[in-house]
Amino acid sequence: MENNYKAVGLTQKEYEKIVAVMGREPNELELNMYGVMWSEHCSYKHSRALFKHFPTSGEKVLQGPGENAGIVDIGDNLAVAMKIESHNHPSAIEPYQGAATGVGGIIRDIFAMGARPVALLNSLRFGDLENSDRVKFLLDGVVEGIAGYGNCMGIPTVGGEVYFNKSYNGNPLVNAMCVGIIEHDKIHRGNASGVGNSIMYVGAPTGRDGIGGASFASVELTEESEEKRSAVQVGDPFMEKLLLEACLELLQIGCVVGIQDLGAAGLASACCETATRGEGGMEVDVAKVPRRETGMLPVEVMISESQERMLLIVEKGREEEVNKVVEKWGLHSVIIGKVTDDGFLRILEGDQVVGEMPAESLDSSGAPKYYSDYEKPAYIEEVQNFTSGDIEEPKNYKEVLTKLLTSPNIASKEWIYRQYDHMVRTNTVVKPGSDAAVIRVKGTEKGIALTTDCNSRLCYLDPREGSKIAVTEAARNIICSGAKPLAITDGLNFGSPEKPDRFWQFRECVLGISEAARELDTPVISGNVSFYNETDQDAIYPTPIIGMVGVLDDVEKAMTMEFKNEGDVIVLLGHTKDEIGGSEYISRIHDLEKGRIPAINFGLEKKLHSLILEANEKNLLQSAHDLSEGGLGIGVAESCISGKLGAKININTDLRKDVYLFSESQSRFLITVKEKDLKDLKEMLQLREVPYQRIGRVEGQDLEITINEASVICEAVEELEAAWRGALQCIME
Amino acid sequence: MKFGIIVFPGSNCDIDCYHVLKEVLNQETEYVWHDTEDIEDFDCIVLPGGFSYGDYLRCGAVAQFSKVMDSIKVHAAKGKPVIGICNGFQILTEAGLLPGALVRNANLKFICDIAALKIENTETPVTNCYEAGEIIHIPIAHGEGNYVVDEDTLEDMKAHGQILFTYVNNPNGSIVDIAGVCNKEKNIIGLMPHPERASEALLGNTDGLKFFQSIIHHLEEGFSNGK
Amino acid sequence: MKAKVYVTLKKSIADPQGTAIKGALHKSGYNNVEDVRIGKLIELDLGEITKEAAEEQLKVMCEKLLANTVIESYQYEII
Amino acid sequence: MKAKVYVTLKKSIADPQGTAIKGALHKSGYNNVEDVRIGKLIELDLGEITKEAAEEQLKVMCEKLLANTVIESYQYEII
Ligand SMILES: Nc1ncnc2c1ncn2[C@@H]1O[C@H](COP(=O)(O)OP(=O)(O)O)[C@@H](O)[C@H]1O
Ligand SMILES: [Mg+2]
Repeated sequence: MENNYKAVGLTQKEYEKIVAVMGREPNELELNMYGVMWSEHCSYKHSRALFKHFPTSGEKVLQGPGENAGIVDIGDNLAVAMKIESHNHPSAIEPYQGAATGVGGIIRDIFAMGARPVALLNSLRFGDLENSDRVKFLLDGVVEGIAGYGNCMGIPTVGGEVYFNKSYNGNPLVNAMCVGIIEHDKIHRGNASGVGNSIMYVGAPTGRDGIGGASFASVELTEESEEKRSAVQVGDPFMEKLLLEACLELLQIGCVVGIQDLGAAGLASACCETATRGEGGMEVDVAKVPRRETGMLPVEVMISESQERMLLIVEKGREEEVNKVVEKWGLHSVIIGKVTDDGFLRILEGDQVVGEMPAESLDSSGAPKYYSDYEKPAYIEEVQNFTSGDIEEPKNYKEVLTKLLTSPNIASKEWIYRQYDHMVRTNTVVKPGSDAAVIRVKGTEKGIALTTDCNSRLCYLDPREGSKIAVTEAARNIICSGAKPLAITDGLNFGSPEKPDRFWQFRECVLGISEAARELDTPVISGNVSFYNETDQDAIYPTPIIGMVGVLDDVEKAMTMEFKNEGDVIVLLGHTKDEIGGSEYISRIHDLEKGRIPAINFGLEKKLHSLILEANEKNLLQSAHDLSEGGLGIGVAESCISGKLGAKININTDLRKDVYLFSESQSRFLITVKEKDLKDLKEMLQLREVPYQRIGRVEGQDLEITINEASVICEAVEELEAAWRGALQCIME
Repeated sequence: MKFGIIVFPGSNCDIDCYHVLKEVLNQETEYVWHDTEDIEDFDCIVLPGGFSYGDYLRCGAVAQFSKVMDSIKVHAAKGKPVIGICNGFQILTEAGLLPGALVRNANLKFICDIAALKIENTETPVTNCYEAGEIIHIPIAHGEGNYVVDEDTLEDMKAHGQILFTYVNNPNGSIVDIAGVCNKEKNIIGLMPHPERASEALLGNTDGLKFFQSIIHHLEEGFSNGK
Repeated sequence: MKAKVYVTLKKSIADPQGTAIKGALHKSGYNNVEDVRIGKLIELDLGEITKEAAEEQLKVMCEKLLANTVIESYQYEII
Repeated sequence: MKAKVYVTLKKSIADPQGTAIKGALHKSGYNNVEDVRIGKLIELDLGEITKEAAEEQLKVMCEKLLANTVIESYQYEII
């Protein structure tokens, strides 16, 4: 037996720990349950120790990390539940189903809290799109999978991001985020409370899905079973829609004391988590679990990752009420066990006990916790060795601008979000294509703003500062929509935590996020970690994706980035510096991924945020756009294109022209204001000592940029639009 | 006036239609579960968008067998309006209540966008508040909105003014740009675009409002005529 | 009794999916491919019924559910 | 040379579509139906090539394009 621990992915030390807590050797079922529960994915054994750095509480936080989703107050007895989750490895094998089931999983996390899912976002990373058919295949399948699931559920996919970089050639990233709305007093948790209460199973029957690979001890399994196991899970959004409606209806009638989705590690995880959050123990009979396949072993039933299943803890004697609701939705529910308080998770098959483990020892409180070694990688010094003097100033700025606009990282993502139903539920006030999406909350005047952000190139060059930028960029996007940033859900995607250089990146990112989240008062209320995103050759760039939500008290005041009216004055807030290190400009045009990344000054950043919110409150702003990839040059072009209006920009600067135009200096916003409001705005700016520059006017049908009296760019917006809008589609078709 | 919105397992624009009829237009509106038999009470039945029965096999294929469909046939036979939007349109064609069929978009992708539509016939329960030839902008969101019908039927439809909406820029490959049609009696209407998504200024556009106002107008007329 | 049902688009109906696959095959060098049409294969296990009963059921199932006869044709086979 | 390719989900892979259709058939009174699985039927016209060439092409086409071998199996038939 003891040789099997390796097969389930455990170390000898870990095995010894199991023997110690059990006071005996585990049997095969038990060993496998420890294997999956103590896997990185379930136990966060390499990352947990660092989470103490995150600010996780605050006046508005109703539920921090540790539950299925985090919950933050938006006032009026309403709250937002949110979470992000990765499905990277499944999507690399089967992009459609991998991405689809990723969406399915994150939706379940939200309604398991009792919240009605109202919006989806997705953050995607792929390899070099322009030069790889495999990457195109992956992008195509992933987008179709997300669309297939989200559209069928009737939950709008309102935003997200997608970046391409060769570091993702072998490891695409697919992170899905879901947001739900819930009343304060309707929050449910995954608690198995009340000794004697029933454990009920609802949803799809269990098959051998997602069982396989290294974490499974195969020694004593029958051959038939081996052959039938499939690592690929197939999503059934229709089943999930029924499950969603049935569960939300059930939670209204009050017979459900706890609810938990079956995600990673299936029943094993759901049972032990709800048990430890509740009375401490649970008894389940695998023979009662509905199955899709014959001949399944108890262990297969326990760790199967079949989709679209939920576990309910139901008040004893009210099971019939559950059945009634569930059957109305065409589903079945069965009692598979009961709540106990002896601290054990006991697995039965009929009347025979087939496994018995201290519940606490299985879940993350009992799992090992590692303090991995970390070491600053050698590349860091090397890549920082760059100054703008190392590259030649381009001669043809029109060419440069066009080449940037057609970069898959900057080009319009319409080819993607056109496949997502982003309008269903008739709440989408700001659709994909602006900075943050805004959805209204029916029955109130409120809106919520949503975004995901992470520039992983910056995180590669400097993980600490890069992840601060990810957080502030997310906040800037929220601010540009007129909303106040509230909270974060983070999707941390990294290489192997067992390699000191990778773990250093991870640690730096956690510290960077923590600092920025504290500065901006946006606590981290949920998140996900995905390690081992690497191949033999290389790891992905560190990719700490920040999902952020903000609130608008008056959704009518939602702002967008497009230029609105001929004659409006264009004002640039913040300082533009010689900061092209790590920029899209030097990457796309000069093929360099190096340099010191832009610095961030939270003092200025916060000043700008409150200024913009206040100016918008006073109806002084016509548009607002944050400057990120591609700097001012791209920022202005985007606002022109989306507004179908031209602009005349006139700048005087000591910086080299390309540096000024494409620097990615932080803490900058591009705003427009009506001439008549300019005076009021200036007063506000001066009073608050906010650096600003009037740089031009919305005018005509061309984008004209003049620097130090010399015309640099003069191009029809229509032309720019054609390049920008068509680029992704052109690559894909 | 009383509107009934049919809820099939997998419907998801039911709440959107309800919202517009009830909250925006203050009409008496109720959800009707798919196995309901008695719908006598309702003046107008709406089959909303979504993915009834997951749209498995074919869109709308399974929903046509719901119990309520028999009652809807009776309701329609009395000349009362039945409106199918998106998935509702697909269900009506599958059930044989409207001619033709909806197949996959020509580009094989789901399309969510705003489509410009031309009003082709203003003498119907859903278009009487529009101007003839008026161009309106209405969201679309479908993977299978490519309308097909055989030549003879098409000619017949044209002759009877059964084509109600056409796309200005055909997004999905529909024959003669068809976006919405009706039966010969003009009381069963199906369209792929979602007027309920374009009925509030906050959402950017109110071109869809007249669609619902037309129905209300039609019903009121009918009643004042003593029908 | 087991059965297979084959549902194909009628000739007169365009098959964009088939056309797309034909295009992909040409791109992969199979220029000889002249036509591709995509249909459905539905495998049914009808339980313990007679061949006659199966025959009868299949016909109705196809007409009513498995095929949309406005655009599709069907064939079935009992095995 | 014409060919038919049958692509079906592997046994171990869930078929939500098939399950939903089975449900619909039950509701229509066909309670005897024990299982439904939905696959694809791909009809190809390979032009003027030999049977051997066709055989060879089909194998590669199926592996690379027509079936997703991670979750599907295929069979083909030359006619
Ligand atoms: N994968 C995606 N899914 C949905 N919307 C997306 C996706 N990628 C980008 N978008 C949308 O496209 C717009 C531009 O994205 P991006 O350039 O990342 O914005 P920003 O730089 O302001 O963060 C945003 O509205 C975003 O939500
Ligand atoms: Mg932005």
